[in-house]
Amino acid sequence: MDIQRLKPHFPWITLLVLVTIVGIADPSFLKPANLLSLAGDIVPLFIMALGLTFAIYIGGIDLSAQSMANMITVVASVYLAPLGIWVAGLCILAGFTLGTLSGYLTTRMYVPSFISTLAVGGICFSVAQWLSGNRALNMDATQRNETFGWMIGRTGVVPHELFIAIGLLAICLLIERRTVLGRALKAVGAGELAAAASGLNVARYKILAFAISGGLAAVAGLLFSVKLSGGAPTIANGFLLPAIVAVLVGGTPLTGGVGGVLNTAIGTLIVAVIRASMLYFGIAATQQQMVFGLVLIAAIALTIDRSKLRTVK
Amino acid sequence: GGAARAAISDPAIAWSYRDRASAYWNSIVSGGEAFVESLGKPKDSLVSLINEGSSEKSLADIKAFLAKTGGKCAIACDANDSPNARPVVEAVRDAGAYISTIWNKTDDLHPWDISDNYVSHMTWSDEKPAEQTARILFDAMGGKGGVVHLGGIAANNPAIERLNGLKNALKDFPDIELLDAQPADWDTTKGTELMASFLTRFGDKITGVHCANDNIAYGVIEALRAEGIENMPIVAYDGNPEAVKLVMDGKLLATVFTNPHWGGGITAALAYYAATGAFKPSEEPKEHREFYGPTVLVTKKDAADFKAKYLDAVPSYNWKDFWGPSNGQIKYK
Amino acid sequence: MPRILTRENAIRWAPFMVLLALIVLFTAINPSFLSQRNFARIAIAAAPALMVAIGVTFIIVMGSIDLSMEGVVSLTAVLFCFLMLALGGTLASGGWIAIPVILAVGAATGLVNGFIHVKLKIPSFMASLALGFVGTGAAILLTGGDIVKFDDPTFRALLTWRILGFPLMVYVAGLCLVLAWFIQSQTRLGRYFYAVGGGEELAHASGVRVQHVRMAGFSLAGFFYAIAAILQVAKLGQAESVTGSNFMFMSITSVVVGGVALWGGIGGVWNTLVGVLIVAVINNGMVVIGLPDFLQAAVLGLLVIIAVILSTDRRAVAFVK
Amino acid sequence: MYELKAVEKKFPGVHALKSVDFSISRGEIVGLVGENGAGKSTLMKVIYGAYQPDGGEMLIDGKPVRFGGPRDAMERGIGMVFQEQSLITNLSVMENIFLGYEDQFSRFGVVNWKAMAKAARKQLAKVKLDIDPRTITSSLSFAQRQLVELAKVLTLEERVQGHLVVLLDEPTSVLAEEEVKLLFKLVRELTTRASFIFVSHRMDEVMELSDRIYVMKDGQVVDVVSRGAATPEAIQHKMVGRHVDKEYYREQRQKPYDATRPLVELSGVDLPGRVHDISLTLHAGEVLCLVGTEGSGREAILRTIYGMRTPTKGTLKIKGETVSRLTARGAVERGVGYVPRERKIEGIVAGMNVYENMTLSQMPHYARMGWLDVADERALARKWIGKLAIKASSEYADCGNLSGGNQQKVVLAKWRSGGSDIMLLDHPTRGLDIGAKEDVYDMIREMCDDGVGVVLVADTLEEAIGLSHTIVVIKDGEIQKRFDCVPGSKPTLYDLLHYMI
Ligand SMILES: Nc1ncnc2c1ncn2[C@@H]1O[C@H](COP(=O)(O)OP(=O)(O)OP(=O)(O)O)[C@@H](O)[C@H]1O
Ligand SMILES: Nc1ncnc2c1ncn2[C@@H]1O[C@H](COP(=O)(O)OP(=O)(O)OP(=O)(O)O)[C@@H](O)[C@H]1O
Ligand SMILES: [Mg+2]
Ligand SMILES: [Mg+2]
Repeated sequence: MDIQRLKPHFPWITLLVLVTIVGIADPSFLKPANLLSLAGDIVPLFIMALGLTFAIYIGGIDLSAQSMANMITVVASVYLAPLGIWVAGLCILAGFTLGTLSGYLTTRMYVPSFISTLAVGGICFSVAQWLSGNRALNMDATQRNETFGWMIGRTGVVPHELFIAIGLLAICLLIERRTVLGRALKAVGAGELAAAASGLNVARYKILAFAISGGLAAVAGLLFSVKLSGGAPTIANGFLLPAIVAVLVGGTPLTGGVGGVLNTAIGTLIVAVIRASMLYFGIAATQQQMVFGLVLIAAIALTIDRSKLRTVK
Repeated sequence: GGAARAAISDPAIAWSYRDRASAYWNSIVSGGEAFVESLGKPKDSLVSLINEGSSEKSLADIKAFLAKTGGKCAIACDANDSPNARPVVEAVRDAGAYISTIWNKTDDLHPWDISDNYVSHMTWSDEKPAEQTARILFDAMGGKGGVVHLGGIAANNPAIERLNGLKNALKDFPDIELLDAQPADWDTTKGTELMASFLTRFGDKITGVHCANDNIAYGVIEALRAEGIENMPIVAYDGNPEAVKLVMDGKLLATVFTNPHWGGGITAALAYYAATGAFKPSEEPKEHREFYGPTVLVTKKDAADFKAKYLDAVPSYNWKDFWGPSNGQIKYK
Repeated sequence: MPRILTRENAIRWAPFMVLLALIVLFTAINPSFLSQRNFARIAIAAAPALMVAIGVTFIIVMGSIDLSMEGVVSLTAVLFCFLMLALGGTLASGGWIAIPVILAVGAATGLVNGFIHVKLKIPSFMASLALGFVGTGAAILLTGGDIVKFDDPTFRALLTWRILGFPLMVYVAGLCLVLAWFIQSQTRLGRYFYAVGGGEELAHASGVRVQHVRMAGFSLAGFFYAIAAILQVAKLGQAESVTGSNFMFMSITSVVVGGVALWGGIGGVWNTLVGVLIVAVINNGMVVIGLPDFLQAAVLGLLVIIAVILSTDRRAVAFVK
Repeated sequence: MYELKAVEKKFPGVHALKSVDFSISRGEIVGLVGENGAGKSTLMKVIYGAYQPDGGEMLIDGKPVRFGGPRDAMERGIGMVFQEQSLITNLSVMENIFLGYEDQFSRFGVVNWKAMAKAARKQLAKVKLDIDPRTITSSLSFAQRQLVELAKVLTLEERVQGHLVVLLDEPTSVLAEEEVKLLFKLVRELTTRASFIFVSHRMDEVMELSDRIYVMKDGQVVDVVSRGAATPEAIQHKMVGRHVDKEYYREQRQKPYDATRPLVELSGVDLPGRVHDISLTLHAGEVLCLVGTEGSGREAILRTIYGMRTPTKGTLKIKGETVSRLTARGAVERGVGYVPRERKIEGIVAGMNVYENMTLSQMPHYARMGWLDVADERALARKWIGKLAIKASSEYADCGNLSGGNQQKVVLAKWRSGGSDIMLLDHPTRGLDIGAKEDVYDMIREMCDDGVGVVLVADTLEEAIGLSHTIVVIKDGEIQKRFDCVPGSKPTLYDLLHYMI
């Protein structure tokens, strides 16, 4: 067997191995209902990671995603009553617009995305604090159920979030593999100067990548606030690092141009399984963080395809 | 409803909380451990579900625990952010398990509206004790001067209540001015830096400091020490061992103990005994399902006694006396 | 005579000008900002942050990134306190031995980080992030989550003893800055950081042992994180598993604001100093001028962006990511 | 003295070196020629220790050696000047020269910059370059950098006892005539200390300099000829495996252009920097060649037509239409194609495969409402791989792994297949072997026949003269002279040089 040919498959092999290990420790983990529910619970994080994939795919990063989701939970809670279903549009528009702002700062003003998105995240946080009056808000339960109840129900053992996730993944996958936009993003990630010299409007595609990232972070925030039936300026805290980790563990390196959204789906599942494994192996509270770090190192050592990385930075 | 009494034999017990990196949560967990030991189980049979400040992880971990135990479990939980409480208790109900919560839930969520599976909610009314510490502070300031407040994470409920307590006390002290209130995120380093900036802005106008918790107070004390300011009146909140020591040394005027050890134990006990069927929540009065936890004001004069009673040797509690030390039914505004 | 008002000079000095402009701005709104005592306060806030930022500067100059600082600072701070207490609890009683030991521990942690990155070929972003988790995790394991108080007055003289109005720790930080500058500009290792950042493959082809340089860089960064940990303990009189938190984004922001390029090879510790001061001045100034707290995140963001825009030579960079 | 026996090197999917025997003796200058992708660079890198061979052995003075990396090779006196620029541009010249070997100037890791500067001056004197060794490398011209690279390799003289082997991989491709002469003189002088292996695609240079010439084809050494033992034509025949057309530049196929159809008109254009008052017109079917020294502003003019630089003054008309804010996208839409000089950076996207690269500039043609038709793209790629004899395993091959020449063919195919009728070619034949060059020249003529206008910055003056209808000589950013180049009465090298310098 040629190890070279296996390399692109390492991420899902790693996932399978992890699932098997946990399954041996506790076979009840492998029950389909359990696995589906595990997958369903990670969907908001996955959607954020999906968006981040676009930013990372072009070689940037989006650190505003978490603050964006925070802000959106507040926006959704405040405007659900007056706007009804249209609040979804408002949320996505807000995410898209602020993502565009990050993109604009990065491409036109030459502020590295690490900084520009962090700063835009600061703006989101301020807006969230101001709009919420600095307190947790809740949605009217009946109105939430009428408007967005379909997002969080369950059909048989399949959580509806999974349909949303699969739908978004399919759309993103098609964009990545089959559209001019996807090809352009790949070119920008792998060789920005050559893409520019081929007459691509690189700035526009880059801005679009950040906008998509912002838009999907908003969807993540919206889904999350529907799930919790409320919002607060800090409620989505704890999303950012796991989402970045999910993208990277999936095999999309920060240098861009390699990997993609399918990798992120696998990466998110790997993160979910590692997290659940703490419970299944009964790791003591004081050791969990350390074990998480160590397992992460092992997982990424297994998943990344080094042949695609010219230098490891 | 009127279904047969629950009877999960030997349910698994979990505590879901924020992090291991704080004295407060350690104390909560120690209470939980004391409780499981009272059942004759080893300490580590209490499962820790640590959410690291992430509501998303909180919910996911609880669901994973429900799945792992097949719903045969009792959970004690702080949902991290109040909106997160509803999906958590609903998930627990759907799995047929039992849960008691503390601190964070929205005002429209009540155990009796969910089912017996949502056993109880305990919180601490911080407004009154924070007002008391403020009064102690103002008295020490001689009833005049300027005070600054260093708060918790702005949107957190306790942070809001503790600031409100200060504001209530201010009404009776017309000569005291609240110079500014800013969040220090429960954090020592933020506390020092914020205090230093306050010193520049207000200088000698600051004659008293009101802190939202002990950790912030540690930072404030260090910021003042750097300036050679020794006798600033400061009050704090939480009653952590280090803070009690500072009270005894006179560096802190007062702190408020919420007995997290008891809270940690009793919350787990409530969920556990409801799960085993030892009592039926819906048969209990409302003040047994939503109630305030105990608060103990610690000042210099009672600090030594307090330390002897609560810290040097942790008192052993009767974990079936669910409501003994509690403080009445939760009132909403 | 060489011209002073060139474009290059304007850009080189832009971060410094931004710093001055901020000082002028805050002073105009609240004159008490411009006082020796406030500068001392800013300096105290900036001293540990500067050490972290210097550490990560070496890494960024190499074109890599290090996110392990929070974990490493927490771990070394906790170990430092434990060691001090075990050695008698005072500097005089032999506790001083803890200082070199902890610096060595910091360097060793960094070396492990570098080793994982280089030998397992894991991008530094991931390797260091994961190692940061391990560091914080180890600190939690050691302390059980409790605070470790360490209050030896001799040691705390770093905070309480003032010379010319500034506490001793500010001078210590200054000395470490000079050390960092010396390493950066006068030693072979320092120049190798620039060589690797300017063209890793070319450096390799010239016979530079790039892997060793990388590992040495991470080790040096760990060493500076340990200094930061010691200063942080001096500042707070305690250590816990969250002692290092907030350093990650703050230090990297400072480094970039100061004019160090994230893609490597450009800038150095003087830029970092200016960047750290800019961030410290903004944080202090926003409170001093009484900005409402809900606006602070946005204003910090906007000022940082403006600082970066002003200090970027848009003609010299083809693109940024 | 230095010998390779039956050396093998395989890359995934490519057998790059097949049982290569090679030897060089003291003071010898060995030429190495072959088509693009014949294995020259790979062979050099094996000698230099950058690649480890998969088989065979390496002998120095009859003793087998193994190099773990370039450093081992350097310690045995082997140094290399790379095909691509290999100085680190953010370091000073002296740091570059002594990179990796600072020990001699340092104590306890601390560098004595004065001593290093002094030593660096000595090295620079060897290559007759008079610059401050503290200069940051990025501010040097390409030719200066090449000399610094040579100076860097020559530090081996002091460092290593005994004889040196210096590898020169296409050192002349960025040098002007004068500089090439200087380089050759240096090389000959140095044969007392060193042997040289010299790679170039300019046959005349190889013939002039080398004592022996190794001819490679498809990873094998197909012949070794001694000085004067073969004609260039014969060698080229062996390299390419067929006869090379005598009419190299295809002058017989040069037809008059259509003066009634101006495609590009620049009038009075100023650019930021030195370029000033440029006026010229490109017609359909015309090859317009910009001639000048390095840094005279030729590239800037190409980039202006391509929308990557904006004039501060003057007007630019494309196909009769005045365009004020031209972008690269806009230029492509108006039918402009651009083959940049730095093909590895701007020409191809490494990490993308052949078809993705070929359609990059013309995705809208292969897409409906934003959806790509991949089957179409692949068909196009297969067609052009065949047409230009691109050496790639399939249309799925990663362009980053093609040899430089084949990468260039992909870039040309990208524009040609997109139907561009204004082609801007910056050094299109740099680094290409003769066969490939012929292909390019054929292509240029075909394009002209189809009414395409070509602006060319040529690799050599001969090429410029041979190919062009019109030559515009530029010096210091200003147009000096315009020549008409009707076949039979073309200007001479001397005519051009007169206005260039
Ligand atoms: N790592 C690799 N992966 C795949 N193919 C490779 C690799 N390295 C070299 N090759 C192939 O090996 C062959 C020899 O390449 P090499 O660069 O040595 O040719 P060359 O003679 O230097 O060509 P040129 O004249 O263009 O410089 C080429 O076909 C090239 O594509
Ligand atoms: N480490 C590597 N991994 C993959 N491919 C490589 C590697 N090193 C070299 N190659 C490939 O080997 C071949 C030879 O590389 P080289 O740099 O010598 O190009 P070249 O053929 O000499 O270029 P030119 O046509 O410009 O002369 C190229 O195809 C290059 O992409
Ligand atoms: Mg080559
Ligand atoms: Mg070549």
